[in-house]
This record gives sequence, C-alpha cells and structure tokens, in this order.
Amino acid sequence: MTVQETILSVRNLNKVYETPAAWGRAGTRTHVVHDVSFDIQRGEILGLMGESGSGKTTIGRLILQLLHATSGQVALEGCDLCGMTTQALRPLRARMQMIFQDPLFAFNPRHTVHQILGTPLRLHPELVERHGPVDEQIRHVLSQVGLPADVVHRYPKAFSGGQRQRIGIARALIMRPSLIVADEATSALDVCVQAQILNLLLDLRDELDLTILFIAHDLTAMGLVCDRVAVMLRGRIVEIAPTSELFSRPRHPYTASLLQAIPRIGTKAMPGVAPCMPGKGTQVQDGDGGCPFRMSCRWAVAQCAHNGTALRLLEKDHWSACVREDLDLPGL
Amino acid sequence: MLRSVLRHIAGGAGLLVAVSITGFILLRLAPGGPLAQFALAPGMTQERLQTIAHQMGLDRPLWRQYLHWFNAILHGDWGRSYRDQQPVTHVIAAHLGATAELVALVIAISFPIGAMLGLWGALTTARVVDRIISVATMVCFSAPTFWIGLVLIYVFSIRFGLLPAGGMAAPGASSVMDHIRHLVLPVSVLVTVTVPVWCRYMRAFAEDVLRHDYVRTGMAMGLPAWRVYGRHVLGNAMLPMISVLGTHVPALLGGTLVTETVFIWPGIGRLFLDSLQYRDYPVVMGILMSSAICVIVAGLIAELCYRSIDSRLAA
Amino acid sequence: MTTRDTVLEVDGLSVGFGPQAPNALPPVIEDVSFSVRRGEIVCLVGESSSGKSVTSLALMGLLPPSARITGEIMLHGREAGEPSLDLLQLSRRARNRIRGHRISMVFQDPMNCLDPIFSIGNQLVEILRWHNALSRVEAWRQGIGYLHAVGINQPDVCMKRMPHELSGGMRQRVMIAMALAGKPELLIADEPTTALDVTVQAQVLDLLLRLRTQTGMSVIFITHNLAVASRIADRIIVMYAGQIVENSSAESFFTRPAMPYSRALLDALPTVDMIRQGQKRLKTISGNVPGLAERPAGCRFFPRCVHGVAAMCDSGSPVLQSAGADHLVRCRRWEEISA
Amino acid sequence: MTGFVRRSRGLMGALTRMVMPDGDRVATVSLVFVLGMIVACTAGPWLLPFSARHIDLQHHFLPPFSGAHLLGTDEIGRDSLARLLMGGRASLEVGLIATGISATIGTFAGILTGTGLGGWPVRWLLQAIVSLTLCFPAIFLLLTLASIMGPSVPTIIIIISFVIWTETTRVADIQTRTLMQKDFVTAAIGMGATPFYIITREILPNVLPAVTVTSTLNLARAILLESYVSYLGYGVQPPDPSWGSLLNNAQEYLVSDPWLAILPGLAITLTVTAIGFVGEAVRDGLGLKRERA
Repeated sequence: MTVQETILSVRNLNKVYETPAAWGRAGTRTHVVHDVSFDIQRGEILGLMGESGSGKTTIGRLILQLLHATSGQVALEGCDLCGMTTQALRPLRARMQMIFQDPLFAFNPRHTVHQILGTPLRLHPELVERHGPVDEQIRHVLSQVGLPADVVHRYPKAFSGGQRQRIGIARALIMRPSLIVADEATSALDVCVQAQILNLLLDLRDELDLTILFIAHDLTAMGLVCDRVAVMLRGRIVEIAPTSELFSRPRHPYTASLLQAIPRIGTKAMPGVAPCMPGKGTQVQDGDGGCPFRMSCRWAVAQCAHNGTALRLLEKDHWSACVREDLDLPGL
Repeated sequence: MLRSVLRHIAGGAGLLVAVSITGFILLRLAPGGPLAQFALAPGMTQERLQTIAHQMGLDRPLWRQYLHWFNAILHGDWGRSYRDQQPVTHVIAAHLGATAELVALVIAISFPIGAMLGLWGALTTARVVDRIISVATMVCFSAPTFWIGLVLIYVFSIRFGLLPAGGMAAPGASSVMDHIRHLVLPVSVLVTVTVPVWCRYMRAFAEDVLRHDYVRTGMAMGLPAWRVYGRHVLGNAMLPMISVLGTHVPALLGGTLVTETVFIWPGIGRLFLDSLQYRDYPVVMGILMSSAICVIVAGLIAELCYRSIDSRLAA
Repeated sequence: MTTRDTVLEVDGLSVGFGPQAPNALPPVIEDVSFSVRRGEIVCLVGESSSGKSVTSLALMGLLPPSARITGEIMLHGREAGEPSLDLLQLSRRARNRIRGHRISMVFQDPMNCLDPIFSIGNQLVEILRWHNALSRVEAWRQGIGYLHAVGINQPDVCMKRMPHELSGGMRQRVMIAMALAGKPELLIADEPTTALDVTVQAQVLDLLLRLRTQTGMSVIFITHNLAVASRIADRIIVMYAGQIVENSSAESFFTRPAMPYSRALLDALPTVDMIRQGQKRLKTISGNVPGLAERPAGCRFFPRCVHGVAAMCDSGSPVLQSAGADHLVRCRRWEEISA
Repeated sequence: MTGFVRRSRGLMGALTRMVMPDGDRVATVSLVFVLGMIVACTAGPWLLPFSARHIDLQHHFLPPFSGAHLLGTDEIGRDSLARLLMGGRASLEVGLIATGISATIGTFAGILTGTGLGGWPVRWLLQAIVSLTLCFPAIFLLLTLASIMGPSVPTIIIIISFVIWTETTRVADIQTRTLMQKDFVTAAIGMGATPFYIITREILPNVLPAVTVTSTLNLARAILLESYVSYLGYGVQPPDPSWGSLLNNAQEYLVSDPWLAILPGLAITLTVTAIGFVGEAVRDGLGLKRERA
C-alpha cells in the first residue's frame, strides 16, 4: 500500500437545531449529529450507514458546508472549512461535490444536459483553463459515465432514472473534485440499474482514484462498494471498521441487529415477532451520556447507562462504542 | 398552542396600529382635510383659520397629532362627521345592522351551496357535470357584482315587477314579508358571486385530499365511497376552508359595498360611498378602520380555529 | 386444482389506459394469469413500471374508471358449494362488499395511508363497525385486540393516538390491523416494507408470516426486492414490462431460475458471499425496462438479454411454458440456457 | 403512469395544446375571444363609421341592429359599438399595464422574501405592507385612494397595481421557497454559485410559469376592479368611456333602454371569463397546481 493521504478529516462534529425559548415556553434542542469524527483517505470509499433519522444526511451536508456545524471541524485536504466565509468557500467548493438521491430533482428541469454540465465550468473558469474547452470536457465526462455524446441537447425529463444518475455523477466529476459525497445515490433506483451505478462508481474510483463518502441505509450495497463502513445511530457513530471486518465480526450489538435484519436469499424467516411500542416514548433521552441502543439491547449492563458513546479502538482499524468488548456477536 | 395564540393576537394588534397610522396619514393627505372644511365656511379669515388650527392641535408635530388622535380613538372618540356633526361611531352604528344582516345571510346561504358544489365537482367522473360547474362558477366569478344587480333589477323589478328594485322596506309597510322581499335581490346577487369562491377553493382542497393515499386506503378496507367522501374527504377539505372563510371577509365586504349601492341598501357600503362623495373623511376613516378591525378579527378567529384543530394533527 | 384450496384465479387480465381503440396505447399489463392457493404467500416481483401495482389495484377494483380491464378474476368460495365470483362482472355494490371483507390491501407508504384528522381508534372502529354489526364499545374492545395481534405493545394507548404520533413501523402495523378487520381470505400487500428501516422491515415480514399461520389467509406480496421475497414467499411471480415472465414455487425459483431476467435480478443483488469474499463487481445487464410505447414485438426482454438469439426471440411474443413441476417461464430458450 | 401524452414544454407548449383540435375546447374559444377582443378594441374604433364622441341627438336611444348603428346609440346619440370598443381599450389598457407593473414588482419582492436575501428587515417590511393591504377590502382602498389622489387613468393604474401585486408576491414567494428546497439549487450552491447566479439561472426561470398564471388571473381581476371603480364614478372620467363608466351612465336608463347596461356588462363578463379560462388552461398545461389558500 502506498502512503496514505488524508483527504477529509472530520473532528467532533456537532449539529444542534434549536428553537429559542420565547413567550414563556422552553426552547427545544435537537442534537442531530453528536460528536462525530472520522477520516477518509485518498481513493477510499467510506460508507456511512444509518436508519432514517440517524443524521447521516446531515453529516453529508455539514461536510459540504451546505449547513453550518454547531461545533467541530471539517478539514478538506488540510484546510478547515467550518470557519470560512461564504466568499472564501466558493472557490473551494469545486473540490467537493455531491451526488443526490433522486436524480429527477437534482437538475433544473429547464436546463439541457449541456447546460447542466456546463454550469460548473462557467462557475469555475479556472477549470476550463486547466483542462480544456467546455465541449471537450463534457464529451469526455459523458464517456466516463457511459453516456453517448449526443444526449447533450436533451432535458433531464427525457432520461430514465439510471441515465439521470449518470448525469448526476458526470456533473460531480467534471469539476474533478477531491471528494464526492453520494447521498443515497442508488436508493431510488431499480435493482438492475442500482447494480449498474454501483459498478460505475467502483470503476470510476479505480480509474480516477476518487474518494467517496457513500451515505446509505442499505447495508448490502454498502458491503459491496465500501472499503470501510461507519454505522450511525441517533446522531452518533457507534462502530467503524473495514467492511469485511464489520460484516463478519460486528462488535456493536446494533450493527449485529442490522446485519441480522438484512433480507437474504435462502433464509426464510421464522414467525416470531417482537412487540412494538406505541409513540416515541421508548427512546433514550439525548445527551444522557449512555449508549443510545441500550433500551433495545439484550446485552445491556448497568454500565451502558453512563458509558458507551465514545468510540474505542478494539483492534486494527476497528472502532466500536460498545462497552461489552467481550461479546462475540454473529456476523453475516 | 398558547404561544401561537399570543403571537397571532400580538400580530393582529400590531396590524391595527399600522392600520391606524395609515388611516391617519390618509386623512391628512386628503384634499378637503379638516382645515379645508373650515376654510370653506363664509367669512373665514387666515387668522381665524390659524386659531382654529391651533385649537385643534394641527400645528403640532405630526407624531403628537397622531398620538392624540389614536388616544381619542381608543376612548371611543372617532371624530365627528363633517356632514351633520354626528359622532362617527353613531353614524357607523346606525348603518352596521343592515350590512351585518346581508353578510350573515349571504355566508349562511352561499357557504353550504358552494362547498357542496365544489365537493361534487371534485368527485364527479361525469365530464359534463364537471364542465358545467367549472364554466358556471367562472362566469359568476367574472361578472361584475353591480351588473348582476342591474340585470336582476331589470328582469325581476322592471320587466315582471315581482320584487322591489331597492331599499330596505316599502314606505309605510313594515311587515316581515316586505323585508324579505327587499332582501331577495341583494342577497341573490351576493350569493351568486360568493358561491364560486367557496366552490373553487373547496374543489381545489378536495382534489388535493383525493390525491392522498388514505382515501384509497379507506376504499381498500371496504368502506363505501359515500362514507370515504363524506367523512374523510369532506373532513380534511373543510379544514383549510376555515382559513378561507376568514381571509375572504374583505372581498365579501367589498362586494357588499357595491351591491348596497345598486340596491340603495342603507348599509355601511352605501354610507361609505356617500361619505366619499361629500368628502366626509372622518366617516370614511371610521369605516376603513372598522372594516380593517373586522378583517383582522375574522382572520384571527379563523386562524386560531384552524391552528387549534391543526395542532392536533401535526407534530 | 379443486376450487376449495384455491382462493383466487386470475385469467388473461389486461389493463389499458388512455384514449380508445384507434390511437390506443398498448395495455399496461397484458395477459396476466396466475392463481393463489389458500394460505399461500405469493410474491409478485418486478422493477418499476413492470405492472405489479396495476395488477394489484385491478384485483382490488381500485383502478380509475377510465381503465379498460379485460380478463377474468375468479374469487372462489371457502366451501365447495359456495359459488365462485368473477370480480370483473360484479356490480359496484357487490364489489364493494368484497373489498376489505374478502380481499384487503395494505399500501407502500404507511405515512400517508391513515387519515390525519382521526385517531387510530376512531379509524379502526369505523372499519370494524362497517364490517361487523358491533356496538361502539365492543368495536373499541375488538380494535384493541387487533392492535395486540399485530404486535403493538400498549394497544389501548395506541388507540387514542393520532397517526402523526406513530412511527412508520407502527403505522404499517395499524394498517395491517385495519386490513384484517374484515377477516379477509386474501391480503394484498403492495411494497409494505419499502419505506421502512431494515430492522422494522424484518419485524413486519415476520408479522405477516405469523398472521398467515394464525388465520390461514393468503397473501399477495408485491416487492421489487428478491431478497425480501425470498424471506417470506411460497411462490414467486416475476413480472417484466407488463407480463408475467416466470411463475414458480419459491424453492424451485431460487434453486433453478429459468428466465434470464430472473437471473439478472438475482445477480444484481449483492450477496453475503460476495461481501464476505470482498468481491466488488456485480453482474449487470445493460439498458432499462422499456417504456409503454417502446416495448419490443418479440420477447420483451430480448434487447437486454445476453442469451438472446435474433431469429428466435425478436418476433412473436413467447408463451409461458413449463420448466419443471410447478414452474412456468416465458422464454423459448430456457432449456439451452439452463444447460 | 407517465409518458402517455408527449408533452411539449413550457408556456408555448401549453398554448399550442390549447388550440389543438383535440385540446380543451373552452380554452380554445376563450383564447380566440380574448385575442379578438384585444384586436377589436385596438383597431376597431378606427374602422367604424362613427367616433366614440360623435353626438347625434336626432338618433338617440336607438336599439341594437338599427341601421348604421350596429349596437344602437346612447342617450345623446353616440354609437354604442364605438363607445364599447373605446371603453374596452381603456379597460384593457388599465388592466394590462397594472398587471405588468404588479407582476414585475411582485416577482422581485417574492423572490427576495423566498430566498431570504436581505435578511429579516426586508422580509418584515414586505410582510407588513402585504398584511396592511390585505386588511382593507380592495374596493374600499381603491375608492379612498382614488378619491384622495383624484381620479385619472394613471392613478387608477397605480392604485390597482398596488392592490393586486400582493398576490404575485405570495405566489412567487411560495414557488421560490419550494425551489430553494430542491436538490438542484443545493447542487448549485454546492458548486459555488453566487446568489445572483442562483436567482437568475435557477430560480427565476422556474418561478415565471406560476407568475404568468397568476398574472393572467390578476389581469381578469384588474379589469373587474377598474369596472367597479369607474362604475362608482372614481375611475375613468366622462366623456372618455370605459366598460365600467358606460354602466354608470346606463343605470339611469335601465327602464327605457336596458341595452345600454347589458352590453358593457356582457363585454366585461365574457372577457374576464375568457381570460380566466385561458389562465386555467395555461396552469393545467404547465402542470401547476390549483390555487390554494
């Protein structure tokens, strides 16, 4: 392995939504992202896995500076983005790009593919200076994502979901970013198309040495494309490890329960159903310092109420927040 | 919940202050403002005019004049009519009943009709019905109120002599029947122009509701169509209609003004026009202020009703 | 097959939309035939625009009146003597009596399937009282029972809740409880777990399996995910571009898929073995599901099929043929391909 | 279930679909009527044998279809058709200019509040102005302002614009807010676009369709408002006719000569109805939703 170069480094990232107290009513604090830290190396695909409401999308937007972090640092290739002004940030935005979930809403319906792909170059004229004329770059990037060059005069509506997602990838690629954040990039696609796009991302990574933060809720797709996976639960990363490690030997009971729940071909479920609580009452209070999973965890011990939010290095590259280091949890 | 009530009341109060400032400025800008009226009096000299101005406080800075005026308004002194020196509040009160009667009747009649038509239009699969409703509402919506009034007067009063052409009561007669006969035409005009409003909103809301999955779910669970429409669609579509009812008060007042003119109905609208004609600005201001209060209060009530139901529905 | 152990037989069902005959568009689903046995879970699998949702809505009679429906949907009685009904021939009233009572349905997005202005209990009681002559108190009591049956922990609390106060998984359970309120013989579930998190999805799948065992009802489960299907299905029906392309028992399907498209679907799923071995690339097929106007004349999968032979596959729609016991496939070359 | 009908894009697409043979019949008729009315009112007065101010006391109160006067004459023998067309010219002029002004200001203000540019002072100020205008019934406000500022065509235009711009602002504001949530705007921000670029390239083109529809409905409303004000004597002043002022005059002669009242009223009703239908057809054609509160 060559010398690793850290592209993105996230340190103690927090995002709190606050409604101020007013008119004699107490304000509310919603802690959506809680003390999140991780690094991504060049050429790596890091998966950020979480169920709905776990804060994974917020992290993506915090990294891209589309939202302001409450506290913490986001360093892209060594320069801290969080403290920057909007103006100072603008030229840097070319170095990190996003791929969206629903490829239909990701494009201005009134722009042709040529306009869509030309926009980044118009906004960053230095890209044209460095890499050649607009038309040539568009042709090049379209061939990279496997689209014919004659699509440039069509509108996004005229494409299928998979083709649109290719255009979305092309728009991100044309700026030659150091980092791509793919937010549920394949969740809205049909199975066969999803497979095509996953393969495309892998090919592009190999070819262009891309660095990707792959945000999704689908663990199987993640197991396929990611080099490492971080599992999120209610705003916290509870486990982060190389993919095969995580899938074969999860060290956090939450990860294990997710792995158990993945539908798999050839495993017929046994009827035996866990009861379900009404309302939102069963959730652990935010910021009580305990493990967010302890209420549903069959291995929970007294210690879990005070501990279990900080990640600990268990073995090489395998971090987990669970206090029960002794557990031998089933993997896939 | 309490917070939102307070916020809305505070907003309404703020709006009222803004309305009073606007009214005050308009009153000062108006040609034939207070001083001009006195200037017209015979034998008025420049000195006397200045004395009067001083007595009335018109030479003081504008903001002090405003505070003075506003204070008087708070104490129920809305000024006196230029025309007959009656207190404005009395003048308005004398005309309020006639207008209130008209407005209340119109809402009571037009709202159920409009809402039902709108629901029917949204639910029907018959293109003909749909088309008839949409064309009819559009035409009624587009016809000037006063013109509908003129046509009705021509047909029912002039051609066939069935109904009185205007006024509130025939001279000498004071029977209930006579009053009703006088009400028929103005109420019909206002109902004609108001039904399309409810109908179009209701239709839009009902179509919106019909797109929701729970309508289809109700059907899938075996509920008959009438029950799904009558309970779930109507219920959900009525909710925003409460807001519409509140926000539509100004338009209804405007329509009433024109109708009252056509039918010589002795209400606020008639009073407003007469006062404009005589440049009787204190009365004009009084009417503007009180109609703004009406609008704000109606909007507030509707908003609070909507909120109190809606807060149960959304987290 | 005797009538007694078959609940539903669909024969030659076609559904079209849009303008009438001369410039009509091709039907959205074409010649769909299958049957559902008592207590069986049939999974209808297909990608978007394959026609699986249209099929289910046609079974429910919930398509808009503009839809042109042909074919036969026979609902068989429980007892041998009970008459069989062709649902497409029934009057609207008679159709209504079947809905919810003998066939019921749950939908994909549980967030929008409950009326936001009524409480859970209110809505459940409404349906219970519609299907059974019950007093309000009795219906409330039974409602609690139903919520308990679908695995809701404090059913009496839940009855008083408004829909927005419940999580997605809870709402889907409530939906299932409502669908069961008429004691249907057949439950149609249209992607009921797609909008849910994996852990909740697993719970809902388990719930459906348990309810099937307890009540003996049949389930038509619609999904685009073969892995989900494999978890609960007794029978798999794969749809592609408006046609059934494979209909087989689950066992036979997952061991010996005959249709190239089914294989492509299976290949497109990342498997556990792949993840374990660090294998990175999926086998994919090129192209997309053809749109309504672009459906090819011959085999509809031919343009994307790696095994396609021009002379054989590009003309004349292939018919469903037997590929073993209880296994139908719409491919002329399945034997050569399997070999 | 998309793709049944091949849809051409944008405003032109919506208009062409309207006039196509299998299109919306009512909308087609409406569009033809509105265009016809505009042409007739613009060119008509020159083509007629009588000017709108030509007085002929010999032939007053002629009923329609009497000789040279196609729609008859009024109380001092002026040609009704000529007056109707001249009146229409004034009404349409007021309507169109007022709509244009309110659309421009409204779009600008709506985008400003919708994007949150200028911060809370701008939003607060605009919100205050809008709420204040909405407090008064439109006609009360119009009449008061007209009476204070003195009735004339320019003042009427300004006042009507002032009354109707709030609607455009509201629509533009809602549209902009929705667009700001869309991923493509997020993408543009993520690519380093300036606010100016986002507004002109991403927001404005997508707000315009809704603004167009609102403006069509505003045009209908402006024509109606003008007729109210003129009817009540605070609008276009005699001897210049407008549809409203023609009616003001006609009420006196309702018993003897109802035609004088029926014709201008019919002209207003039909024109406003037709504009309404065109607006609805454009809205449906552009795939926008029906009006909401």
